[in-house]
Amino acid sequence: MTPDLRVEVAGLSLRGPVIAASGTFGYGTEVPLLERRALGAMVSKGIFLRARTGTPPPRIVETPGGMLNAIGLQGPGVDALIRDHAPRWAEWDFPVLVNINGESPAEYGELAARLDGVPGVAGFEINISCPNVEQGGLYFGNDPRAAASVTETVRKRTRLPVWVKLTPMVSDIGVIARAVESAGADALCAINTFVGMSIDLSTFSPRLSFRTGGLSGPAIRPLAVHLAHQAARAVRIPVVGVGGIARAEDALEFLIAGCAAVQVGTATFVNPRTIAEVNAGIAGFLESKGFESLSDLPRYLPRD
Amino acid sequence: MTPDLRVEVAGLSLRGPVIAASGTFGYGTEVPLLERRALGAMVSKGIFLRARTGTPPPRIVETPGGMLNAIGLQGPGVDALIRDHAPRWAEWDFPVLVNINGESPAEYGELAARLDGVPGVAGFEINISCPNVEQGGLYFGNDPRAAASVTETVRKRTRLPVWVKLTPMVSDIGVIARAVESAGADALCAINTFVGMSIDLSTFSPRLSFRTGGLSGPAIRPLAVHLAHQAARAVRIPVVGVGGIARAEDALEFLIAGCAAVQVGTATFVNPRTIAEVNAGIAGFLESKGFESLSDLPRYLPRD
Amino acid sequence: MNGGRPTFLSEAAITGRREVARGMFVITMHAPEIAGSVRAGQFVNLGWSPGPLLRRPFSVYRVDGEQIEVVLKQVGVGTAQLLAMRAGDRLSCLGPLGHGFELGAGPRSVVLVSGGLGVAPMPLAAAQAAAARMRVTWVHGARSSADLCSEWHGDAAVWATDDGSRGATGTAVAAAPEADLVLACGPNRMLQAVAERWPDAQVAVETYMGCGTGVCLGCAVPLARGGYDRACMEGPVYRAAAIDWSALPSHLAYAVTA
Amino acid sequence: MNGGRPTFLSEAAITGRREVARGMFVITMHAPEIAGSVRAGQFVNLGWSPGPLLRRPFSVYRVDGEQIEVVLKQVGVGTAQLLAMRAGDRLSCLGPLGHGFELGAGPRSVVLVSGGLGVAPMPLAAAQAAAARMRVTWVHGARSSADLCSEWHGDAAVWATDDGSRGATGTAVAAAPEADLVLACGPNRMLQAVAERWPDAQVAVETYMGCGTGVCLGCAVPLARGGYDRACMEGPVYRAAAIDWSALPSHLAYAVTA
Ligand SMILES: Cc1cc2nc3c(=O)[nH]c(=O)nc-3n(C[C@H](O)[C@H](O)[C@H](O)COP(=O)(O)OP(=O)(O)OC[C@H]3O[C@@H](n4cnc5c(N)ncnc54)[C@H](O)[C@@H]3O)c2cc1C
Ligand SMILES: Cc1cc2nc3c(=O)[nH]c(=O)nc-3n(C[C@H](O)[C@H](O)[C@H](O)COP(=O)(O)OP(=O)(O)OC[C@H]3O[C@@H](n4cnc5c(N)ncnc54)[C@H](O)[C@@H]3O)c2cc1C
Ligand SMILES: Cc1cc2nc3c(=O)[nH]c(=O)nc-3n(C[C@H](O)[C@H](O)[C@H](O)COP(=O)(O)O)c2cc1C
Ligand SMILES: Cc1cc2nc3c(=O)[nH]c(=O)nc-3n(C[C@H](O)[C@H](O)[C@H](O)COP(=O)(O)O)c2cc1C
Ligand code: FES
Ligand code: FES
Repeated sequence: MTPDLRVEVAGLSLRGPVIAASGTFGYGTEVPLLERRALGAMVSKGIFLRARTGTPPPRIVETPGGMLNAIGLQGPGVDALIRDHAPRWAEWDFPVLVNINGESPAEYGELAARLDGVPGVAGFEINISCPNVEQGGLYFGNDPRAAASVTETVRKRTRLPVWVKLTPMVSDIGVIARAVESAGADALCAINTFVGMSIDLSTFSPRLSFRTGGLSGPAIRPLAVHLAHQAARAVRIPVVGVGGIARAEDALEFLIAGCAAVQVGTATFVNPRTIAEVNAGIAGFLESKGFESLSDLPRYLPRD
Repeated sequence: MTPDLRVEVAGLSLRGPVIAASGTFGYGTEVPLLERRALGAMVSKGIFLRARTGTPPPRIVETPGGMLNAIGLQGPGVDALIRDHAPRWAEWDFPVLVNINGESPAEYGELAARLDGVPGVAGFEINISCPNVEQGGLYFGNDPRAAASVTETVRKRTRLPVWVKLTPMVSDIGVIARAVESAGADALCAINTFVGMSIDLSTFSPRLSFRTGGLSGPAIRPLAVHLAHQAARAVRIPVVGVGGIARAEDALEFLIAGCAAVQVGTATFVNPRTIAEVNAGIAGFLESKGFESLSDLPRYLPRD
Repeated sequence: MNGGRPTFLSEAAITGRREVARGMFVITMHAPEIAGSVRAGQFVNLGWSPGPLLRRPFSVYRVDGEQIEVVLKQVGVGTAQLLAMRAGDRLSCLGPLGHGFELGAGPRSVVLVSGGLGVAPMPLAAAQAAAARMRVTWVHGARSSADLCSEWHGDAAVWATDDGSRGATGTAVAAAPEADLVLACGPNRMLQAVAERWPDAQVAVETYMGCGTGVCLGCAVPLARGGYDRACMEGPVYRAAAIDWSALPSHLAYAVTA
Repeated sequence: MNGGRPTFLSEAAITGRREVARGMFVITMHAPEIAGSVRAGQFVNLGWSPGPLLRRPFSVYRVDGEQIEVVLKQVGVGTAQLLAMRAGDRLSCLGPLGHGFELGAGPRSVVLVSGGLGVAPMPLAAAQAAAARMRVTWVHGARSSADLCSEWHGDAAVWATDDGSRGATGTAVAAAPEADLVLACGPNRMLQAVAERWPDAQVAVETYMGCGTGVCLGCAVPLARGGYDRACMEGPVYRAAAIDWSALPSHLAYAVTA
């Protein structure tokens, strides 16, 4: 018997625990060979209120077991999203969350308000790895107060589920996790990319035009498992694990470490069928161990 | 003509910029096939005042492009170090720094005092990635005040060069870098390992007996280059780059990004000749570009 | 889905290899679906294990029954590994990707201008233009005679070398005759010269790529009208004048002379 | 330097492969310096590119002129890649590493007890014991007849299988006769049984390894007297009673039955 992979994450019922990560699936319409029925949910490419051009090339660099990206949140802005993409999402049989971004808490709030009630939008993932322009460009995600303030502002403007995506560049992720939990987050996603740099020996300067980029891919997996686990230990709301998942075994590490679900990003670039394969592999693992459902999976989650 | 690779790092004259990283060379006596003449300097395995047994196995796990280790700073304690190892170092033609560790600033200070003046000990590298037992186990390296306090205490007990090895698990490495610079550090090393975790699917628990371990190897290189660069931008004292160096090209990334020298760790496990090859490769690169010495290498170091 | 056209993912066995210029090799692999549907200028994204994380994009050079061919030189780790493979080894082959050259119905003559590895899409372009009953002029340049691709296709050939060791001394662009349609591929510097001479030429550019399938936005091509689009979806073939050449970084691998 | 004995790092070409039990293969490679100096129970640390980051340790199975042999099964990515290689492919081979078996001058008879892949150091042990003019009894166990290594060396052989399909039903330890000297290798559970029957037996253990050369302290072996030492330097061969078996994690790969 096929094990039951359904999972409830903060008000959203997912048919499986594997979610497409923001920025690695576009708006869900372009991935070739995608088996949509394997998707538990999808998080859209990060969006701002207004359209953004993005950063000049080069935007990506391969690194050992990973890649750096500096796309600069290129995107059409919220109006085009509502017009061009949400209507298609409304027809799909899995929830689509919108990854929202801003330069001030008010901008995040405004975005949520604009998208609240739009058919096809099932919830929000707040990307707090953005610089807070009002506070001199410090990242929201590094500062428990700023992170909580963004969360609270969004929370007030929508009834849809609000997930907060944490940055890994902190000394204690538990502090931020608890701050956004108290501010009303329904779930956490851990983690976004790590900041990295790569130098071009022929120009004696960074390879990326933006100089730094976010590191993703298998290289960061052990760090992501640790951080997702630390976040899960710190809070009562569900945690969605993200970072370097390419195989079912990788996803199972996050699930055992206390995550309710997982997201797959970079691996989709390499193998467009990754999500379907991870999903099937999780089912196969549960079956081989005699578990009837994902909820039977033993978790390693000593509480803080 | 062979380019001049000599470099002065905070009072120590090194014949080349490539240094053996702490914990990956033991006490310098055991690496097979080692060409010692390629070593700019060596940092000994981390030492505490008293002997330590270390953590039970498993202590290491391979990960994509990297490895996790939790050795637990196994070591013989300072007396055995002075008796068994320092006399041999005194005969070598390159400086050996001792990586010092403690559970309180006083312990670090005591260690430095015991080792100050011992022939063979050329300087100290303070490992601040240790839990501060007096402060409820928070890491010294995450807290600018604790990091400064350790540095200051050590500074007062020795006239030898004091290098401080930074942890990457902070939201702004520049803050810690400036704090330890003000507290009297002669140089910084960036960075130590990142905390990670790996789950064993057959036991549903962490693979490492210590549960978490430090991630090292090529996987972390882009993160280490970024952090070393950030540290170098924040201070006036030299920064030694560490993390994922396996080839001359990797070392050159750190040097161009503003480092005065580099350390090689994990790569030695894979190829015991790495340091000699990196050193020769740097010389070859400088020569191919027509530079007569390492100091001619263009640096990418916009000041903060 | 790739703008509505089908994309295939298959394990393609390597079936052969031949050297076509100094250090430049054609690798043949068995990929029947792609062979049956690829258009000149489209590319495949190749992956293998153990190997680098990301796939490597290569133009389809030629189609031969159920085989497709790619041409490459060793420029980095990925190409070194590809060139170390032997017949029977398998590559994961994703494609055809991107928009190829538009031959249209109007033009009666076409000139294919390539520099160095920029020859990559040209044999297939020559075959498809010939099938559309155009007169094909093959123009190919390289640093020196030994670097010229020894294979050519079409009704006439023009050669150019930097050192004059074969054909015209100078660039392929300078040596090329006029025609109804110009298709070009090569180093960006060369393509910029194409853009100056023939704003309406179709050029195949290269960029770093993350996915090759339109989702990562890593392959940004700066457009003359402002903004970026994706080399892997809207490209890699563009109208020469549509590109903001000053903002497009130079990639080295395609070019023997870059 | 490895406790004073020389260590070599060389590119060893694979020269052959043969199957010696179900899924168990011997790989032969050309490594003359190691062939000339290795002692039974020592190991080599193999690396290759592209491949995993860390080297993989393997006991030297046999020496044949300038060739050394290792025996393995596919248990993970590294062993899968090794088994996919072909004659002519090159491995980076570091060794000989660790301390091997001590045959000494006293003993007149030796019994070599192995379970599953624990057979790995035994052919070389048999050859070196024979050269020391000992009488060699080969005792080898596995799950089932098809899993027994088909090659054996010595004056007499004893077989044991869990299912009784060949030789004694039960473990190799139970089936082994007495002798002056006992050398054993296999899953930790088996070695623990060896320690109970023969505290003075020499056993070859396995641990995860980072470097294989004594510098990382990753290969900690818990000792009965407290503390840890290094499988790659002081080991991998120990007096059976010297190990704190309850604290030594079980590694699976060596054991068909573990
Ligand atoms: C649409 C397209 C078609 C191409 N067709 C061909 C072809 O037919 N023949 C051919 O030889 N080359 C072609 N290239 C370039 C080819 O993809 C690169 O040379 C190759 O990826 C280099 O890989 P590497 O691992 O050897 O080099 P490395 O430098 O080790 O690669 C590191 C990273 O940089 C990327 N990269 C390096 N050089 C280039 C480059 N010039 N362009 C794009 N990405 C690069 C790699 O894909 C990889 O992600 C094409 C590129 C594109 C975008
Ligand atoms: C001294 C010594 C001698 C050995 N001799 C042999 C031999 O002759 N034949 C043989 O088949 N195997 C031998 N092994 C075990 C062999 O090294 C592992 O089976 C092999 O490393 C597994 O690699 P993998 O990539 O296939 O497995 P993976 O599980 O993918 O490896 C992941 C990591 O775990 C390590 N690892 C996995 N399993 C083991 C294990 N059982 N022991 C130690 N490390 C492990 C790997 O080295 C690697 O670092 C020996 C081990 C040691 C320590
Ligand atoms: C090209 C690219 C673009 C991304 N864009 C976004 C984004 O817009 N918003 C966001 O929150 N995360 C973004 N991410 C981060 C991913 O969603 C994910 O957190 C990260 O890549 C780690 O997962 P992975 O290793 O599976 O890719 C992006 C990642 C990549 C590689
Ligand atoms: C097995 C192992 C042991 C280490 N022990 C120490 C130590 O005792 N003290 C210390 O400051 N760093 C220690 N490190 C960290 C390294 O010195 C280095 O900072 C880190 O591994 C990153 O460099 P690499 O990627 O080149 O290994 C250790 C690293 C490894 C892999
Ligand atoms: S390569 Fe990813 S969008 Fe083009
Ligand atoms: S494997 Fe590194 S010390 Fe033994």
